[in-house]
Amino acid sequence: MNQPVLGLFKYVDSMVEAAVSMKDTGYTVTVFSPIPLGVELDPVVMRPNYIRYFALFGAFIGLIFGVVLALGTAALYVLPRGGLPIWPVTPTLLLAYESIILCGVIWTLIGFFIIARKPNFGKQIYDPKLSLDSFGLLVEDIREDKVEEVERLLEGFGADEVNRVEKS
Amino acid sequence: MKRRDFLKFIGAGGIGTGLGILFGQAIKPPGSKLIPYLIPPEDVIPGLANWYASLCTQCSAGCGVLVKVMDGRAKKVEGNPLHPVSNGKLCVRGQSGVQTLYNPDRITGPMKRKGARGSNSFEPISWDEAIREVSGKLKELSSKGEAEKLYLLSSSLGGHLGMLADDFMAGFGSSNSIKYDLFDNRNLRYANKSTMGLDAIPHYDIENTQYLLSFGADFASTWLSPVALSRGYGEMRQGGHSARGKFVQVEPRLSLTAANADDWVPAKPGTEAILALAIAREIVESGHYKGSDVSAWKSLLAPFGRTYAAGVTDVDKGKIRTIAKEFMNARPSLAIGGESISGYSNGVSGLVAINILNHVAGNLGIEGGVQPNSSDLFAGRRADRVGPGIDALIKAANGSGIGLLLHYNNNPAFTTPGSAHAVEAIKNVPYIASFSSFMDETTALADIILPSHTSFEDWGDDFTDPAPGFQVATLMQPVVSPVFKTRSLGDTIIGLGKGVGGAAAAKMPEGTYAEHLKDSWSGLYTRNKAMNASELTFERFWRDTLAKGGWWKESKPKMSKLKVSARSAARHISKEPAKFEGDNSQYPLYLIPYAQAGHLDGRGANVPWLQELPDPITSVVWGSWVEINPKTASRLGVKMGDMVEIESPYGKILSPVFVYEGIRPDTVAVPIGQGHKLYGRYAENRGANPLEVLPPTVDSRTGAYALNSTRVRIVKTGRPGDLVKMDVSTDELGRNIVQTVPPGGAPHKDTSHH
Amino acid sequence: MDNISYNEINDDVVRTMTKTTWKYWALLIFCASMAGVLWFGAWAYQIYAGQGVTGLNTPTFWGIYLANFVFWIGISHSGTLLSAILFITATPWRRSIYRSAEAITFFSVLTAAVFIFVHMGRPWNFYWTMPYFTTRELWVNFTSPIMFDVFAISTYMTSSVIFLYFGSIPDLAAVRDKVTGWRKPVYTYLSLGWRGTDAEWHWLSKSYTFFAVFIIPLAVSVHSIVSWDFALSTVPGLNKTIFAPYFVVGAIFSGTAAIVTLMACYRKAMKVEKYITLMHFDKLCMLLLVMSLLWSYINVVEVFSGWYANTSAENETLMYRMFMKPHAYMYWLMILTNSILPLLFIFKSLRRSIFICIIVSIGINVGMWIERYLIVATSLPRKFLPNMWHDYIPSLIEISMTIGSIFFFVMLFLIFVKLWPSISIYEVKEDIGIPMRKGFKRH
Amino acid sequence: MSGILTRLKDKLASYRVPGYRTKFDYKWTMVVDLDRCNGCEACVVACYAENNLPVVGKRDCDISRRFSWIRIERYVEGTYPDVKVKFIPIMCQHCDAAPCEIGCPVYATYHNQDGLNVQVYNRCVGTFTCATYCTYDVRRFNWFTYKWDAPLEQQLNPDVTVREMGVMEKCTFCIQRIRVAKDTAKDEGRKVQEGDMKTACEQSCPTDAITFGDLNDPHSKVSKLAKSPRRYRLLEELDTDPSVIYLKRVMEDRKGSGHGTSHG
Repeated sequence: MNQPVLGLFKYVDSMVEAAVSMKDTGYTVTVFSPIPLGVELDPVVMRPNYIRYFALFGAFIGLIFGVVLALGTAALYVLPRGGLPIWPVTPTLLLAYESIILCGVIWTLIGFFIIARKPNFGKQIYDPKLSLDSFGLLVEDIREDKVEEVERLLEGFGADEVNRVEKS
Repeated sequence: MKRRDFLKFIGAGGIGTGLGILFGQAIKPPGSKLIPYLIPPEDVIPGLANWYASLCTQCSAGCGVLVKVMDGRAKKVEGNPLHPVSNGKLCVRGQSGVQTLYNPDRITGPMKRKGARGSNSFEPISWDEAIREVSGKLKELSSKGEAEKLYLLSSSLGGHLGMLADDFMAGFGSSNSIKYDLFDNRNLRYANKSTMGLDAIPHYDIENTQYLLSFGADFASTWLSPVALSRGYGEMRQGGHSARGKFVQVEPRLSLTAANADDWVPAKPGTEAILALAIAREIVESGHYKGSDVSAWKSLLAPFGRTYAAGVTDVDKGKIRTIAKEFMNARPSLAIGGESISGYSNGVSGLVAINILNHVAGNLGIEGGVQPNSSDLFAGRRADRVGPGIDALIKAANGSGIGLLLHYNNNPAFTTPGSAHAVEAIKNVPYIASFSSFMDETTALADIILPSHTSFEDWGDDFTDPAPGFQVATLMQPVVSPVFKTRSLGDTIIGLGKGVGGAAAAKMPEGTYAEHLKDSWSGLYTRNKAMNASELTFERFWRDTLAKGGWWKESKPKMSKLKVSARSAARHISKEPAKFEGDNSQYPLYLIPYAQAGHLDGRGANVPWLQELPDPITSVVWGSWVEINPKTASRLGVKMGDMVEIESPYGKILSPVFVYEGIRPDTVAVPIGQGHKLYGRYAENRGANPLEVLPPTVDSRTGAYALNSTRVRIVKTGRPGDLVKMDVSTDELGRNIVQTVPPGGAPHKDTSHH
Repeated sequence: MDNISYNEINDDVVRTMTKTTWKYWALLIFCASMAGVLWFGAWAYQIYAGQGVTGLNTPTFWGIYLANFVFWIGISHSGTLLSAILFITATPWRRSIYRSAEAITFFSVLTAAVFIFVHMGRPWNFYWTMPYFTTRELWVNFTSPIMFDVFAISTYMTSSVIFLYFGSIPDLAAVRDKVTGWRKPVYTYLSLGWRGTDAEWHWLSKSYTFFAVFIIPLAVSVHSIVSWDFALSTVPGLNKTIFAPYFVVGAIFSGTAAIVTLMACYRKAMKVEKYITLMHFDKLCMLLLVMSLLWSYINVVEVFSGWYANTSAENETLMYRMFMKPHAYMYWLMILTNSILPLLFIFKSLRRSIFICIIVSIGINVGMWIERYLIVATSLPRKFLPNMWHDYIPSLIEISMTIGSIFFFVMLFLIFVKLWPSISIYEVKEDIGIPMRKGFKRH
Repeated sequence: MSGILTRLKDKLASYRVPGYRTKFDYKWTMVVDLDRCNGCEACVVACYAENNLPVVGKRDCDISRRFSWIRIERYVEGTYPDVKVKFIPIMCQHCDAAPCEIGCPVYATYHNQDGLNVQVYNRCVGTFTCATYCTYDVRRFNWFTYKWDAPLEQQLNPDVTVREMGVMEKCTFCIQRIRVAKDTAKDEGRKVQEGDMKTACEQSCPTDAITFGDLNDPHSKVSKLAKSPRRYRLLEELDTDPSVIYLKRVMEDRKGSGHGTSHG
């Protein structure tokens, strides 16, 4: 059951029209593209931006890390130098600044991996043309009797190729 | 861990250990054996330093030192704080004594010449062989009836070693003991003796003087007793006297000492004596001199008028007057004359003139003036430091008057003018035995070398000359066991004396030199009331003296009166400036060779510390230079670092130029000490020896070579020289690095407002 | 770029990676061996014999190595920083050059980082500068500008690598789909299973924006911090408050120039003229012109502030730098290449002349190297105590390592081109536009 | 609880206030009287002997790699015949606000409890930062592994380490001698007193130009000398707060110039 169908399109507007239609019909659609599609996909899907929370969290962790590292190590080993206070302000801020960025970057990356579920080397629905010049529309949750209808519909929307693909 | 594993482990470990021991045996150098510190040598605690009091022999000043010894090795030399000469201080050369001791270029044992003479090719022999061979040669000489043809050439041998050498020579039947050092103050001794009747060099009390007028005495680095005099200088400046002493230096070149003077008077070279006499005349004419023989002085000094002197000396008339006024008004004041003035062809005149100056100003025999040193510790039995000069030896050698030459610790091949041809003369000697510790130019001429200890391995003593106003006897004791197969010179002499037999053997003491030294001190103790009053028994006295580093009276004796008579002075002064070889038109520049702080007469050149010590004035390291006034340099078209030829009628040397504001435009100065052809890896083929271009001018009265006695010309070579100086810029650029206050000015005020 | 098809782009980029001529190999081997001998051979000798084989001396403890370090850090500034700024501002001409530019960043930071170890007296103890738990019970001194450096540069290197890799993921997937043989598994793993779904693109672009946002202040801070290595000292000539902006501007200046040089060579060698067009050079040269004017302004400010202070130390350093041989030659050459020659870019025709671009950009890099060299080599020899002044003459070892580092950098870039999609495939596609039925739609 | 808080507060205050250095056990200070100093360089050789300074040879001297921790600088002013040469011994100034200490990333140089600027050779990684920041150019670097020709190595002072290639070094105020004095004093249950120890340069100085002691002790010689109206410190305008105090040289101004005298 649930035979997914992947339609490959040459033109984005055809694909979007198809996707909107399929979505409206109640199918689950996934869009594949060789380039990022921004506003064009708005009719199909709108996603919130969760990455920002990771970035903020990372920056916060970095701030704490930097301050604690600078002040903590100085407090552990009280070695006066250059007539400076043991807890100097500027270097601490500087260190915090750098570690905010470092941790921010790392947590953003971690966030991406978590949200986008990468890396993923398992078997997935894919077609090598999707990295070339084809825009793919994967239609899932089709009742078995509707598969052919979906295929037809996709071809009607202008898909160059419509394949039944194995489920991942 | 299981028990079986443990046993295996032990087994493996055991085998490993066994193999390790076997391997260790196999790679061990032959003869090496570990001696545990279970029963350590007496008074050696590993890791703790022992300090031994001894004597510094790097120059003839006779500073008492303390040597830091750890685990049997000498680590550092410091001044002996109890010693009245060093006062706990020490100069650059003295502190380098450890590097003399551990110098990698020392002669490691007795050697016999293998190749041609002077080719520096020797083969090692045993001490017995060496003593036997030299004794044999001596006996041969003696049996030929030519005992008088034995010559001993050495540096001034202080204390009982000198007396032992004298005994040996006398016993053998020769009186030809030549003491020679380039800077042995012959002229000063002569001048003082002939005008003031002083046997020993007096104490120049810089410490307490109010006005020091120095004629080329570079006491900050080399003159007489630099450590004691420098200490005096420091006290004079800031020692808490009512006023800070003033210091004027007369010298053609701004030496280290002149750099510290309040005023530098660059009189024309060779005319300083006239300047001194002109000042003396001013003083006498002003009525300051109250002696009964004032008329004699007046007439003697009459020719040295201010105008005449100003014309000759290139010193402003007003300046002569000012100096005279200050010199007589500052009480006490002191005039001293150093190497620069005594090095002229009429060196004695200059020094006599200074004695006159001290006399007419009333500085003789007072605190802060010239204080006589007595030499009565031995009641006439004292190794004389001045005798015939090296020129006598050269003459004898050239006339085949020397059958056998014993040589120790000086280097006439380096320290005599090239034109004196000392090397060629010494080569005429049929047999030369040298006791030197280092292979230098003279030692290389020897047929056999019986190397002596350096001072930290040897026994000895010295009776300081010049002393600090009272008698000082310093003991030298071995602080480390000999580094190489060398021997104490005293023991070598005793061995030779016994080997020769006859009268010489009879004069030699029983036992070793160390025992002889103790016996001699026992004699001193018995004779000398001051000594035996202080301690009950000699053993205690000896022990304490060894611990203290020597013996000296604790307080200054009453000063005896000194005077210079106009009659004795008259013989030595003249209106003529000193003579310089070379025609003025061909050789337009006066040459002033001077003793360099680290190397003195060249003996310090094999010490790496001293080679790398920047010259105090020029900051040059590892080489020599010629100081030229910028005006002269630009006229000659040379700049800092250029290689030039310094050419006199007697030869030429190559040296890089050091452009220096502190030298007269008609004068160039070259430091002595570099230019060794042979003196170890650090000294060889480095820089130039200015003595090579000097004329063989000897003062017949004293036997001293006149160092400042030739003119030279500077010839551009167009090549860059190998000048390495540490200062890149000596321009302060107004950065207030060395801040100053004017004397007498309100020092706490900001001085920029005046 | 209108007549390029999507397929063609993939083919072209994969071609740059897979089709290698023997000339390329020869160049790579030459660069590798030169880097090996001139840099690492010399370095090995230096480690064995000691820092004494350099021309460093007592007042001049920092020499050509520090100049190289600053220079390479500077070069790095145009990759990531420029890429990030242009990304944030959505500048379209960024797309075909930014990948190489970011690679330049990574490689030059790497080269710079090695120079830190090269200049150390005991490089085998380099890890002592890292804060980690240790039995020696000594941490690191966070007041030290060197520690700022350690943190800034390691952050910078990490971030740059992430930025570079992250932006390449879709392209790695594209490459994965094209290649065969050993490359297949490599790019499969490198692309992390990228499929190009709408969700992936969404998170990618959101994350990428954050990276860009983080990178911009980071890059600015990195070169400021590098400047503080000097500026926090009291040494006349180094203690300039203007150093931070001066270094940042100089960094962007030299980095852009390096991009121009490298792009000019790259497009020719890889035959990708259709992606890297004269338009790109036009824009980059305009940037160079702006940076040149900015640099000249700050340079004048630096000289004037020193001159206006009128202290002996400042005057002496300026004199030494500007009017005394041999530094005067270098100084005025620097003014020529950095302030005067870039003025040629006022003319559009010259901006579009590859020849002029190469000449001027190489000139700028030489000039910027001289700038860094002069900062170190004319300030330290003229410190406060004139007695201790001493000129600095680099030794052959130092010069060899400097030249070797260029070969090392080129070698890394040559390897990069073969292993990595050096032109962003998906973004060039974006550049062409989104295929609609009515034709391409551009943003 | 309040006790802990008070202690924490105290500790925080002590960390924050730069004036902590007044609380050092000792305040080792050197006073150099420039009017006494005659530039003879005995101190330089003393330092070589005490501190195992290597001799680098002519070539390395030429590129200014001489090792002496203490050096005499000389400044010549005027032209013939009105020439003045001024000397100043310069060693590590042991600044209380030392630029070098700020620069070291690994704490190889820091301020110890005696107020000394110390160098930990084992910790040094050789970044040169300290030497670059040093305003007095007193830091020396081990460019090579230096060798002593046998048997010169027998002279090496076992109290002082022979430094390895690649580390920075400088004048320590003869910390090994301070150590001995402190140990002795500790054994006797007292503080180090005046006269317990001398630095090598001070010990050797024939003119007594160098005096070393504890500035915290109001009766020490340095305390008295430090109050001299001639007192100044080298490059004081750089605010490094050196522990070496110089006493101005007493010298006539050169004729017709106010240049070269003190302006501040």
